[in-house]
Amino acid sequence: MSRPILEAKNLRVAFNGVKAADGASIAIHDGEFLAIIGPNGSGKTTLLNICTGYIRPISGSVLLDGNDITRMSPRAIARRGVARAFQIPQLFSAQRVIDNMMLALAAKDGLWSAIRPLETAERRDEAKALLELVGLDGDADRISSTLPEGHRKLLDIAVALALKPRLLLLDEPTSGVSALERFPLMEALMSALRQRRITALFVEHDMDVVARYASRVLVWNAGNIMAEGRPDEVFGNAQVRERVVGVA
Amino acid sequence: MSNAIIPLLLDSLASAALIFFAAVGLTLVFSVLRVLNVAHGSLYSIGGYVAASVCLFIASRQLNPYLSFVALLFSAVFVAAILGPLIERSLVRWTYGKSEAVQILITFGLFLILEDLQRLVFGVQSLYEDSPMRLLGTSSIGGVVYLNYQILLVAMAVLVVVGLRLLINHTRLGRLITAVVTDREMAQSIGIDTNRIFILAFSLGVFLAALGGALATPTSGIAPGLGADTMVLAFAVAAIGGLGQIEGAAVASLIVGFARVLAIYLVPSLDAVAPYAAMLAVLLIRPYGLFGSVTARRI
Amino acid sequence: MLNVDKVSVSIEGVRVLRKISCDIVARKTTVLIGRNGAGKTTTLRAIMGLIPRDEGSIRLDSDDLGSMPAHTRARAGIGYAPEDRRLIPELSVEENIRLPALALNLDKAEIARRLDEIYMLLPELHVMRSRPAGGVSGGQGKMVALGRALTVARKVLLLDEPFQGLAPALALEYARTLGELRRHRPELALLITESSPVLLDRVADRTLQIERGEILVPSTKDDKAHVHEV
Amino acid sequence: MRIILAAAAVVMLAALAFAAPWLQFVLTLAIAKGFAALGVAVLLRAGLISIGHAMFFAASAYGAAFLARAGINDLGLLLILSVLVSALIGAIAGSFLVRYRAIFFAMLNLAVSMVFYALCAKLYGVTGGTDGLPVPIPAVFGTVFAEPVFKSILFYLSLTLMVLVGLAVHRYLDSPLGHALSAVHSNEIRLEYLGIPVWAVLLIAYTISAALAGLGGAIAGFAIGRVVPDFAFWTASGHLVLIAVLGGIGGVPGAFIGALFLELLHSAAVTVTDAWNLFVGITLIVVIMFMPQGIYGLFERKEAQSS
Repeated sequence: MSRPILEAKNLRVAFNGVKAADGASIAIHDGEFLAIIGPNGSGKTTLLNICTGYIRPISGSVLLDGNDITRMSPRAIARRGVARAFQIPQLFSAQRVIDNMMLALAAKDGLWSAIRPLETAERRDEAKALLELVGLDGDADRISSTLPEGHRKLLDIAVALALKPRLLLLDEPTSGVSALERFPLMEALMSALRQRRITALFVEHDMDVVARYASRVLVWNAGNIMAEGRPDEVFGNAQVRERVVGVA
Repeated sequence: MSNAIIPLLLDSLASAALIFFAAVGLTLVFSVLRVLNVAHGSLYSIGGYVAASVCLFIASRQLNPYLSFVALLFSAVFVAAILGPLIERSLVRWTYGKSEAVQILITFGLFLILEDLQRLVFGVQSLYEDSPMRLLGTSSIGGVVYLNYQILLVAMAVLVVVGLRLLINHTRLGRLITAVVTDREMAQSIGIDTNRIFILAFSLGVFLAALGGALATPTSGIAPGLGADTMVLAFAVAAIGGLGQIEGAAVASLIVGFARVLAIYLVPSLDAVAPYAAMLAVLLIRPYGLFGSVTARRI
Repeated sequence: MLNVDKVSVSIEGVRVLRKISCDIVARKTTVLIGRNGAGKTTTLRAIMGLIPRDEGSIRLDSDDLGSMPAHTRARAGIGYAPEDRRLIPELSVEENIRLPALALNLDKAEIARRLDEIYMLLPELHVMRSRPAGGVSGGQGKMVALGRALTVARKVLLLDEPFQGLAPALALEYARTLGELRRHRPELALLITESSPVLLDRVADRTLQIERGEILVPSTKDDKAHVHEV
Repeated sequence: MRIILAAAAVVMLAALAFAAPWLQFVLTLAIAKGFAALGVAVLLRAGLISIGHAMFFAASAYGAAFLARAGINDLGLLLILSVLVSALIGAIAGSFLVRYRAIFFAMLNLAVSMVFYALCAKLYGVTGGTDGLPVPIPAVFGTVFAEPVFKSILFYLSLTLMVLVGLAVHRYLDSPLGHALSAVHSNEIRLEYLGIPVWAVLLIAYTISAALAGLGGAIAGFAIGRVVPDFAFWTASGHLVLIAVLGGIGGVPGAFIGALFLELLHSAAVTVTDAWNLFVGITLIVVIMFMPQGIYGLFERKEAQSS
């Protein structure tokens, strides 16, 4: 297997006495689509927070391409090619949808390049293309706070893609997206990832999505890895079925 | 040595008590209503004007001078009973849930209005009536003479801190206030009449401000411009203590009072700088004040 | 019992509810199903008076709730557990549950009676009653919020996405509790919102579907089909 | 359409001052305050409300007074240097103030400005105490004019600067940097995750806003001929915020419209009533409650309807 892009080693984190990570290590390899599943409150979002520098672990380290990024800011990590989409969409809610996209594109170009207007023809086209990918091209000129929850989620993902990352972290990409739109969204996302050679890690609750799209699954429970492997292996695990997937 | 220190301490305490009265209402109103009332200083000075006017009236009619103590208290009650509900319902209520900029501007507009109204009603002369202070006379500790009125101020301040804490922690009203402070919408949906709580809390804030102004008049008199000066001082104290923190305001008052008196003793020209310098120093180290805290945003 | 008639609501100029009408009936558990952003939470908030309506009326029995301020809902006997719990972290679990009783100025005996009832339904709350509410986990917090809503709910109980964010095991537990509640308080009218109807199969007496701010009137067959699809 | 309107307004101002020279002083002062209010409005875009910008206004005027005393007496040079002084103070103060938000930002700006105010008022030997310092009439390209002529030159220079600086600020606000500034108000977390340093975005904005306030202060100092500590008092800062909001923070012209409106109204009202602030307070409250876009918003709305 190739060298991991991102590696988190021996992480320890606790909140209010609840252990979100207890000495576990994870690694994401080039070209993977790694799913992290696990019961609520088991610390999956915290894991993403640590990998992006939003919070610091008590101990342990995070490596990007072998370089230590544990104490870096989200900004510095973002500039190194790691983008993130959030569980609760993080948008510029007072701005138009297209402005959200163009600002992300401008951030990638470097804000200081010139005192040129934000909106240039090529930037607008590029933004439109990405919006089309997630099916929001019709909403380009709407104020983003007026989008329904599911669409805000899609915009959040499109903004992360606009950064042209090497590694994309997705926090429950399909939550808030209707059952009907879920699979088309995932198809579009997967083709974008493949086309742009983006490696991705995603936290997900919808087991159908995980089973269909993940190249590898990691089950996170009480701050530790409970199981790991291909989707069919993991879902075959009795313990996982009982504790995480839930037997109906 | 002690000859220098004891008066310094006493002066600091008395100064702190007056500063505390200026700030405690501001911080209380902020904690319940989440509105920083820029007109708070004007309510302080209105309390002062009303109290001074009544005390002057008592003196001019040669009524029982001890009535002026009652007058101090009732001026504050009077101002709070009229202006509290009026201002909360007509202006402050409109700003709930709006941005800080809007809240600051609306109350700044109120400040401009109240300052001019004061000039129209009470004129531009300063008022001074110190009979309550003279009545209590002086005492001496170890040869140091001090005003009994200063002790009264300190006692009143302590009474207010303890009283507010008891109110909030040990009464039904206090529990309801806590609920409103934590989460307005939740408070409403479990049956709390939040509007009533807001009026009560705002009026209590006005009362404390007006009481501060009333208690201060016998020591320093009152003149136009006091509202603006008090406002920044109250800001400084509330910020040092942590906005919304009552005990914080008390501790901050002590710090500012001490800093001020120390400046008067050492570098008299810098006494006006002291409170703000203290505020800057504290906020640079602890941005949310000594007792304040901020919760991280969940993402 | 609770009648919502042609209610429309806008948030920041955007219509979120369009003339929705529904009846929440005593002795029945009504489930309001719809995807995120369809207007489920807004419906509950409109019933609670937490959000202004553009038009329409909301009545409890014969009282018009629409003209009354939000806090009167609790006195009328409507309990509400919001999706995000909203407890007071520095107060204990029990104090949080008692809070509505204080707001309604109930007498001591009545408070004790209601507390007993809640502890019987939710024994785990009794175990952690003296812990600060800020220290309980998300799932436990949902139970506390349910308990607090029950202190109020004499007639109607509104639960906003009770299963959202619960691990499957805990969700099953919560569903069992709702079953218990139905047995002990048969007269109660329950309105539950949910986006994934899997767990509600066993508690729902009737389902309403909400889509883009409108309540659809599905045939029984469609309704079932939707339930089983997911 | 909007450009024609703005050009017409500028020409009208120039003509007005020409036809009624007694208005020149009022208009110069209005433009000066307009610059300072524009500085406040820039920060308001990021949701930051500064109740301390009068400090930069005052600092620049004091700077001009000190520089004049030190022997520099060229108008252009004095303007440039005093604006640089306030920009420098802004960069220094800003470097720690931009860490704070909301009410804390407002209060810290207030605290800094009040320390400045108290020092100006108390350090009699340096600042002349409450009497302040004179700002003498400087030379313009080597020529010292009589006072009325100088005041006219100052007015037309201010008017020109209003157009030029206004355009530059407009350009800045429309650039990615300007959009990032508004985005700070919406969602800082997302900005950080885009790799954009929020502190740098804010520090640039803060320095620009201090320089704008400084430009206004220098002009006001020359127009009045004196600088006093009250330039920096917190109520003066409050008035700057008031002007910014009154005019409407949506666009550059708003600040100047707000300042002109208020100054003209002031000079009209003082002849009738003493209770000027009472009137301003009520106006402010009415504008905020019923015209949240400010006066400038009225123009924008009209345009939206006509197009």
